[in-house]
Amino acid sequence: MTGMASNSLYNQAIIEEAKAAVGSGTIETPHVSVRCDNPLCGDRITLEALGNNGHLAEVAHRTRGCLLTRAAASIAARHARNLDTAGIEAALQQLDELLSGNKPLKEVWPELAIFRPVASVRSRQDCVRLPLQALSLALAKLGKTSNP
Amino acid sequence: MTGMASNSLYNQAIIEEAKAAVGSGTIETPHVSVRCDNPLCGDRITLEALGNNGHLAEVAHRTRGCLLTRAAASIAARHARNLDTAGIEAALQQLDELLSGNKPLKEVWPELAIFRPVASVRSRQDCVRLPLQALSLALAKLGKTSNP
Amino acid sequence: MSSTLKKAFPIFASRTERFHYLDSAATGQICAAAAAALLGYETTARANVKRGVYPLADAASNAFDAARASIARYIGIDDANEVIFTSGTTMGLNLLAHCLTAELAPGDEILLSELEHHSNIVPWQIAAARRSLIVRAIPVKKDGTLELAAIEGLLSARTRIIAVAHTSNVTGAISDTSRIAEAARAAGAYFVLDGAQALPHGPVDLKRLGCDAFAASGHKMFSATGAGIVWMNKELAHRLPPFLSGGEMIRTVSLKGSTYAPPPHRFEAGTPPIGACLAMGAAAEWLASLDWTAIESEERRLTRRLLDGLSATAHTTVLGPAGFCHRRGIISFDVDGVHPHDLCQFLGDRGIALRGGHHCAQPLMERFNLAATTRASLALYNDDADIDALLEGLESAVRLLR
Amino acid sequence: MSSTLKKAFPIFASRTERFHYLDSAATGQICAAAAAALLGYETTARANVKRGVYPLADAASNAFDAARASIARYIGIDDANEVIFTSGTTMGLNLLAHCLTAELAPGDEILLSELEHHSNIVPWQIAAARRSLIVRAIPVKKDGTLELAAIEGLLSARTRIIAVAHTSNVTGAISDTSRIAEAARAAGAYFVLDGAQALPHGPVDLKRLGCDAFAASGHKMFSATGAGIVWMNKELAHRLPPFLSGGEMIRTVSLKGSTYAPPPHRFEAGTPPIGACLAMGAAAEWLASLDWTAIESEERRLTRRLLDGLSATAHTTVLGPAGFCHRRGIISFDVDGVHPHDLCQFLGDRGIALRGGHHCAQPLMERFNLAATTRASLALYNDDADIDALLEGLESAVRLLR
Ligand SMILES: Cc1ncc(COP(=O)(O)O)c(C=O)c1O
Ligand SMILES: Cc1ncc(COP(=O)(O)O)c(C=O)c1O
Repeated sequence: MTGMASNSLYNQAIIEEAKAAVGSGTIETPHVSVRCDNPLCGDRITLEALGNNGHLAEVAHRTRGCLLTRAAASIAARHARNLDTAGIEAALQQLDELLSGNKPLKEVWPELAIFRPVASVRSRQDCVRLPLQALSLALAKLGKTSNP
Repeated sequence: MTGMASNSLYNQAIIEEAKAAVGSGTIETPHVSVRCDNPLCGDRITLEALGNNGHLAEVAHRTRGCLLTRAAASIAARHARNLDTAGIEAALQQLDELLSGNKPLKEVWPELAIFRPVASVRSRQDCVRLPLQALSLALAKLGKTSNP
Repeated sequence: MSSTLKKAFPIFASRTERFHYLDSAATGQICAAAAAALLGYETTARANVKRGVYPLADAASNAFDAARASIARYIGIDDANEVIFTSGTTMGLNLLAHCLTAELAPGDEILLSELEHHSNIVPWQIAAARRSLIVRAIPVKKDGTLELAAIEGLLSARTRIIAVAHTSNVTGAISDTSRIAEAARAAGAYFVLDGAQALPHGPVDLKRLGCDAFAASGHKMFSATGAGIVWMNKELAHRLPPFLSGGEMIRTVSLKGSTYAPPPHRFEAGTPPIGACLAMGAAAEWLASLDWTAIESEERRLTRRLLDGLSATAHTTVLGPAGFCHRRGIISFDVDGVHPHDLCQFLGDRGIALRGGHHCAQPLMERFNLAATTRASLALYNDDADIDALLEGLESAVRLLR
Repeated sequence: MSSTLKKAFPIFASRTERFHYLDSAATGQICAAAAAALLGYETTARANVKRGVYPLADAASNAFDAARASIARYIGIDDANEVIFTSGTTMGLNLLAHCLTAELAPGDEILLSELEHHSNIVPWQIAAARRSLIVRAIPVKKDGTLELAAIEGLLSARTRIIAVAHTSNVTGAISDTSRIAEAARAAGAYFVLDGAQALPHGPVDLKRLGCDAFAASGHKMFSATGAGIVWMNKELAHRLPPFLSGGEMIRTVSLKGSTYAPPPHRFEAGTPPIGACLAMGAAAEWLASLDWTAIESEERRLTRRLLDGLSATAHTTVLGPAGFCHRRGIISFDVDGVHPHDLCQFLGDRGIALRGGHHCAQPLMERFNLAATTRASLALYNDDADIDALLEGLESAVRLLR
């Protein structure tokens, strides 16, 4: 039933994005640091960030996860600079629409389109969401700190 | 499946025996008194007895129960005088064989044969056993008292 | 109409002998939709839920969540994740008694009623003994309904929980939930509703009923044996500790200690009764599609016929509400001088399925000074032939057995 | 032989696409005998058990007791009334953890192992927290078997319970029950055996295994989801307090207090998962009729093929015993650089059903310093084609995903 669609789950784009691992690493003295777990598999992303007036200035992440999580983390890191709460909300909405099988209203992060096949595999959708949730959490935490 | 056999469950003999209610009543100063409950339905038999050297001398019972329990109580009371542990064991064995659908080896209490149809109705078998168990319990209790 | 409905229940076509099933309060017959969901899952689509990623497992997890959503709709709840799967009402009430009393202090009070099923009594008694709580009970009026005038006197500043049945499984009496909800709110107590006998009679709207927690069984709403649900309001669900523990309800486990998943998973330890859960979802969907105005009026008509017929039968007394507004078609009666089990056996051998006994409600039996009653309980598949058979059979039973 | 056996499992005939089911440790596929018992009861013979007297109810009660007897025979127990029906292993272990610790004093000790399923850890942790007990764990050796040499050092004068799995659901390692039983006897502790992964691999003889209590699930032994069993020795069963409470487990209930029925009923509150219990009885009967010498040797042959094939696959490491004497065909492995869920998804889309994750055994994952593994678990219906498909698929997965 979901066989056909998810056959193409591991398209070249996802694999390459995962291997690119943009933003992988650490920040020496981050303003905030967050950790997100996927209880399904124990996958984990640790994200460190520097902020600037409610926007992200720099992020680095260590991601222990599947290709989907790693690809999403890489995309997220690519778009992190200058991101604010509205920006991550828009990206999350685009992702949720994609994962529900709908055509997103706005293509805020075009690369997210590579996750379209995940729409047919509900059990893996949290893998894709995890890195974006980490960004969202980091921004929320940043809002509560008095960073420059 | 059990329909046919239990159609004849309420044969005239059982109904008449229940209505006969032999031994129904109380004893003023019994040597022993026992109470047996059927948890399935809350039925209860209270049995009082006088003993004589390990035998029953006299019994009286108050039975709140269905026709099966009342008929069995009546038969049990009819055979109670002079009954000892071996006697009640033999009667219980005859009953159990009847209720398993087998032909009893010994017909110690011939009237028990009226319960043959109950062999096909497992849920009601305890109704028939209850009065005999009360007798057995009374005898056991008698054995522990120092009655004349 | 019930003849069309009857076709949706495989058992009736399968019986070649006379079969008048009047024991739906003990267990309903399974509807075709539930049977198909059960069999379909168990024989051709089986995989464990919640953790697998291969297509069969993903599909099973999706079906499991869809069943949750169907049941949520049937009980008027917006967020399907507020529905917790259990193995039945009894398990659900144990869960609630355990988790809700975990927060109470010695001397706190729980208010039940005299008409409760043992499953809504004993778990509270056990919790009360463990935590030194006090259990009180709303008395029952002569007509089988709750004596709600007594409720103010029974409430105290220490009352923390009121737990009562929506519908009595003995007399069919329906509780005045809005008055109880109001009393609970005023007292600052949680209102737990035992919905076992409510769901078979149509969709409910828990928000309107005003309870904080609810338990029910699938097998009584025409689904498979082995599954049920608990609903609690979100705030409670997120706050309360787990009851059963093990696989699927944890976040992390180490030998030093463990942390728990959010609800509903926190309350669903181990492999769930997946087939029966899917069946319950299918039953809820099917039931929700029916015309309940028509079904209710038919149930009332049959109930009236049965009540009238029983009143006209010699030596026979009916328990419970005489009217039709505050009752369901669950009718207990006493035939003077005839033991309920003799009656049930005699009529059972004539194809009429009734239940005799204390119906797991001994305190109510005591209230009415009876050891046992005979009970006929109606469901959406019953018809005039069932009532005729019962009334005719009863006549001969009284003649022969009394 | 497995092709004949395969015919006894409806799912295989129903699948038109490639279907290599290698996730039987999560849930087995249902056998035709169990499916027939389940469906027969639910759709054409349904009545509640234990209290009804009409023929359908009497027949259901008889069938329920017969299922108890079939399971008793399958586990080597003479008295069927020692078998307690539950909703599954998790529920059974919760029951045992609750009831067995009810007797313990603060400071008493419970000995588990590092390889336990969460269901045999968390209930004991919760009970320990409530009653101030101490939980210790037998370490696991590098090959996945228990470090039984450590057991003497872990036992103390306060050890009251030893609870371990018969068979690891991660590595397939079989515990040396006779040594553990001996240690328990010497310490005066009760020996609780988690038999969830034992029963799918043939009948057991609990008397020979030497445990005092045992829990298992029907769905893992090719029966329906929703039922399981607990066995305890008679002395324990008669002494221990109940766990769940409600209907069917009582002797008397009044609002002042209640008394309990003897076992097994004391431990079976509420309407049981009747259909799934009957199915479990049918599965036990069918399983008992098979030639287990042949099935075991086939399982070993396939396990050896799989272990050899995995060892020959690049970047792949197998967990658990290398030999075939102390293991079942449950094989966890790690592919360096490939996430188990990617592997399971990729192979799942090619019709191969595997499980990836921590397998509800996080402490064992920690022991091996892994977040998750990929697991292939064999059952009596697997054959060479399943092994071929897995090994071939794995090759391409490693090529593509790594
Ligand atoms: C009012 C009420 N509560 C609780 C129960 C217990 O339900 P179950 O046996 O399905 O757990 C019943 C079942 O008869 C009931 O009628
Ligand atoms: C060893 C072991 N114990 C306990 C369980 C829990 O069984 P269930 O989920 O059927 O309750 C499992 C299931 O995976 C298991 O493998």
